[in-house]
Amino acid sequence: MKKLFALSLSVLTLWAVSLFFVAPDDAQADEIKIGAIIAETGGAAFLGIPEARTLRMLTDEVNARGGVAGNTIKLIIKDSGGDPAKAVSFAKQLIEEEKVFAIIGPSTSGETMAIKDICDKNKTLLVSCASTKAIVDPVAKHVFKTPQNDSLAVEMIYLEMQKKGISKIAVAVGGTGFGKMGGKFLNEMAPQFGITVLENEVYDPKSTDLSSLVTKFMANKEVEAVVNWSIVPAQAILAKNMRQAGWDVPLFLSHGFGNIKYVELGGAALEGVFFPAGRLLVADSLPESHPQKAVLVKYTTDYQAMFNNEPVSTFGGHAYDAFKILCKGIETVGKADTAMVIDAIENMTFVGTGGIFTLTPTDHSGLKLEAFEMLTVKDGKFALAN
Amino acid sequence: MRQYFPLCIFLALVVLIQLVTQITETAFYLTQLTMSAYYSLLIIGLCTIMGYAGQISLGHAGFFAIGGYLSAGLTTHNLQPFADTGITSLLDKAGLLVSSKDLYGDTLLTVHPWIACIVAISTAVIIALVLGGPVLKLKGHYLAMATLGFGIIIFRIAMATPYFGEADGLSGVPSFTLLPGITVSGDFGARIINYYIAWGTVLIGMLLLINLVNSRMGRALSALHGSEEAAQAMGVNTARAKLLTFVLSAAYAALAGVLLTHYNGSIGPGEAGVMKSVRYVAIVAIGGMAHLWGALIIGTLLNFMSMRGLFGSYDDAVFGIILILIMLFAPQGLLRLHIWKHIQKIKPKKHGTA
Amino acid sequence: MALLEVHNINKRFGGLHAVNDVSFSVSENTIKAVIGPNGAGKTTLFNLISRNIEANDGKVFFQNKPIHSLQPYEIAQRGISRTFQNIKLFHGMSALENVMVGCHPKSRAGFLAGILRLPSSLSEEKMIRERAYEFLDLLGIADLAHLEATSLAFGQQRAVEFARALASEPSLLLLDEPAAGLNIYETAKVAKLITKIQQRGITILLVEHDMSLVMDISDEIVVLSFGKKIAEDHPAAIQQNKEVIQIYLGEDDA
Amino acid sequence: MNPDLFFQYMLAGITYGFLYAIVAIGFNIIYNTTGIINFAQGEFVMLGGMFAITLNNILPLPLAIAAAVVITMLIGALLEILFIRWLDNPSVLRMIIITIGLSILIRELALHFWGETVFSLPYFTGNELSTVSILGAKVSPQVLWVIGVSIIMVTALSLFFKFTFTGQQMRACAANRLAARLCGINAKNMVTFSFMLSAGIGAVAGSVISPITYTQYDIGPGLAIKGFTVAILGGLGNSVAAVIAGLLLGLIESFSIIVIPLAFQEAVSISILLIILFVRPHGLFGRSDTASLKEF
Repeated sequence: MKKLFALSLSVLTLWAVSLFFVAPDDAQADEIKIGAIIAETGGAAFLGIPEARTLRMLTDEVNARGGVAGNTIKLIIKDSGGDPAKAVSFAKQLIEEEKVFAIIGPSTSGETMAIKDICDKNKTLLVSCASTKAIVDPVAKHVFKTPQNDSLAVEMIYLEMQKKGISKIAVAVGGTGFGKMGGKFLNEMAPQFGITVLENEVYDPKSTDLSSLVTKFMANKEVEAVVNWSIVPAQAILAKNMRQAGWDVPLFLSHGFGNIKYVELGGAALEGVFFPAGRLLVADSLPESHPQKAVLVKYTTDYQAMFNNEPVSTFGGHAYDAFKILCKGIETVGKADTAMVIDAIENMTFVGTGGIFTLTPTDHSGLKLEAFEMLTVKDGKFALAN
Repeated sequence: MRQYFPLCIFLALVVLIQLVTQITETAFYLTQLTMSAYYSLLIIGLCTIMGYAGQISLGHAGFFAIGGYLSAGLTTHNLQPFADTGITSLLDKAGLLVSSKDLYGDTLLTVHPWIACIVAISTAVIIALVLGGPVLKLKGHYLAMATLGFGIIIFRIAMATPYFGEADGLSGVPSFTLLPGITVSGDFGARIINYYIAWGTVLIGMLLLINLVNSRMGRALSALHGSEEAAQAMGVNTARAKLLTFVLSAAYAALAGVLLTHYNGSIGPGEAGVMKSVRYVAIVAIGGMAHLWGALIIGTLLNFMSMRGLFGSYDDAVFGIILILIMLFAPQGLLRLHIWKHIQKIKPKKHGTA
Repeated sequence: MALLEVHNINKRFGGLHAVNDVSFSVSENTIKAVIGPNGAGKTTLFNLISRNIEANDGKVFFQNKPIHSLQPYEIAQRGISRTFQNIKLFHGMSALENVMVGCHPKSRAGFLAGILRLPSSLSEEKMIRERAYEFLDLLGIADLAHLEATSLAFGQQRAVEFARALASEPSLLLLDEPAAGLNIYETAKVAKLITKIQQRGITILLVEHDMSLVMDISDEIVVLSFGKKIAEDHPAAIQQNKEVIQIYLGEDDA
Repeated sequence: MNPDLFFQYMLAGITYGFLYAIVAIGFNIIYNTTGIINFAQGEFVMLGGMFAITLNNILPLPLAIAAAVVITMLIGALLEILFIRWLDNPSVLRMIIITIGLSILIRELALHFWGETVFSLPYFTGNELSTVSILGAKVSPQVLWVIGVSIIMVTALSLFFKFTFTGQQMRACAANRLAARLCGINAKNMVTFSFMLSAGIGAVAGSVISPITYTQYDIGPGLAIKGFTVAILGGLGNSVAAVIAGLLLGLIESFSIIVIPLAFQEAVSISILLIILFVRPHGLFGRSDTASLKEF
């Protein structure tokens, strides 16, 4: 027992000593460190992977051009796997050890909320790629987000329904933070638009079949349209199951449907669905005069050139906007001074992939209803609905 | 007193590491060391039920989550809107609620962390008692699956209940003042004290478990692990011994959940996930099953590396590989690899297999 | 007054009537043996008494109290200890620790006392250790105390199991084939040992194949065949019993 | 409830029921020859689907599926040879941990090989919109494929175990490993073979179901837990009972949505597992005394 313990102890000591040989290297004078906490693995990897790719691509691009305000950017990506405990650990690590200027991400709302206070208390900029409104409401001085507010997307959908004369709907949401917030807004805002939500159901983010849910909705003959609010791949399944059951009421999806791969999966079943989204997905069909056109086309082209024709998604777009807003802030100020950069960002108008951001001290999200277009799927491609 | 000697060395090491980080200005390591300490608390509890009593539990993350989620839920949900309703005002008068201001100036009325902590741990204990009866009658695969199923149910409840924040989990969990001046909190300023709170808790936990395994009941546990039939024939109430150990380990897990949640300020459904439970079992296996020190050391080591992100995107894969390699080549645990066999020959001691 | 009384006990495994309406009793401070050909239901009978398996019906009284609905550990606490046909030592524990477990029914320290290391539990622990050494000494294997029990030689394991069973200081000791797998010399030693145990005031019920051992030491013998009791008598009488001879030698030779 | 809806729920339940049953049969085949529950069983289904999808880029669909099944079978054999065959009388706990480790490893390899993307095979007949009407309920023709293939597979397996020499040898191993070995059956090869067989039927299921459920690197564990529930429900080792139990679970899940929110669906089936384990660990159709004779 004694010897065994001595051995264990020496292993432990060895390890304890080894800790101090891997202390992080100091930042160079003309280097700005930007941390990113991204779910490159785990259940939220479908968000994290395009985000991480975009960030790596942009960092290389910026550094090749000589950096931001004369500083090269050092990007440190930490894979949280979508786990809030890890996000907390990494946020502390990035803030204290790496002394990063800002943190981009995390990909999910839960993780962002877990580190919101940590970043704000320690005066480190956080630009989140998660969408929940609680991130910027109440406003924390150091916390911003790039995805559009869920309530705006709900508004878009309800306006479209009014146009079509739809008033009785069924709501299905994916069981993630995104789905939860969507469901909340859909139910809260419905009366303002004269719409009644007849059915509510939450499905598992890893669902593989929703035909029993469809059957349940179908049983209610009054339902005129279905809203499927989700961000996970499973959302294509609902469309498929509806059409297979021979039910052809209009189907509305959320702005979380921003990935052409989902269209490939759902195939013909997704033809004619409606969903609000930023213009990234329909960059080609925008008129030349549109202010976002140049940004969108460049991001799309660069991304596809870099990653083997992998289609862009709005998720990567959120990371693009986050990164660019930070860069623009630093460039405006000319140096990486947190207070001054925040000041710059709070007075910034920025043309990004998600829309035209007008950030103010009270609005740390900056997107309005105009950021959205109502899109549809036509011949397996995204297209403007109207 | 001989069995306390390692404990003293360990205490010295804990202090030493803190001092070294102080001198080398690398105090930030303490953050992850503190987190690892809480995971280790769960792991030594699991080691007792798994290694000594021989009952596998693939659901311990569930108990951790019960502790963490309940204390987070009770201390974050604002009761202010219900301040005038009967139960709430009654609780308030009894001094069980605390009023505070959040970062943005809103008034919050929440359950006192101590009360929340007691509720959380009692709930875990009660669930363990109720569940333990029928579950611990099972053996082998059946036991593994039943405990796994329990873990999944807790995960599902966390994912589907608005009170527990569904997929987002709960954030904004306040700090937990254990005693005046001793507060569990993730603030950078409170790091050293939190490091000692965490490791102090682990050391006390360890002390109690060392006592247990060296006692009459501990011997009964090893005996029922060896042969349940023979243990019963020797007058050991095996069902009771298993149940009590199971409950004890659940209490350890729940306590770890409570403290880590207050330390992190948040908890997500991932803490209840199957992968977490598997990871804890893996660590106990790597440590050598019936080997509290092995579990503690391996637990601290691997969790520390994982929490620092050393494994990058291969976090789960690393655990998978270690798990397989250990089970194939060193089922007795890493610290009992072949090179150390001769040491064991000189003075044989306990070792566990299932 | 009989120490142990078995009344009309039955056990069926599917279609097999393993123990069929068996009744007998064991008087205090005697050695009683249960014999019978393979598959006669001897070990099943043992397991029914120690409650390792559930009887279909029938009653068992120990010291005039019913014990047929108790848990196995309660049986042990009442003062019935046993050994197993295929030795069941606790692996991963030393010989000493195995015997210390045997002291379980005669000690009290509970879960909390153990965790908190209460003084009472410490003194009890010391007592347990001393007692365990005594029993190892009695069996002449004190020098093996710290070796892992399951790594010992077969005969030594048997001795450890004996010591473990004795450590609970039972009033009744059930020995399931104590001489199985032993050579003539070892068997003789076992016979001596059993007599020695009886002299300490412990009643013994044993199942055994080895006829010479049984005839030498038993006060009374029960004979089972196909689950039924066919005779119960003194060894000398059993040796003359026609039915018993028939069973052992086969129908044709009768 | 009107009959149309009833049949709609029923067909959804039956489709899933067969999928669960096939996973459960995979468990049973390996359990019978080895006494091991292979926690990586769900990964075979994932691998089957993934390989079929990848190969479908260069091969026509039937060939791609056939090749995927063969590859998955080889992987099954390889796993057994590398990680299980040479272990000398391993404990149950050790086997549980090894197969859990394998499941993690396969999943992580799949993640790094195929990425996190969701894939799907094309519909065997028609497309996403095609429906057939059965008893007033409308379903995708793929549902018929799943049901048909499952029935064929179950029938083929029972014929295999009954009439082929290898099948009989495997049954002999299941009844008594030691005795089978004494009769000259190479038990080790039978174990390898059972892994192949189990991987093979998993892969077939993974391919047929892919158009309906999609295939992603992490679908394995969810299926495994359902499959295990079904295997226990029917009585571990009993494949015919597994089919009945599978259909039962599928139907319970499908109809449960009427009363219980969908979000709790998995909690419902796990609760069934726990109740069965507590009340009838030998399963609905097993006999308690034969179950207690098996090694756990």
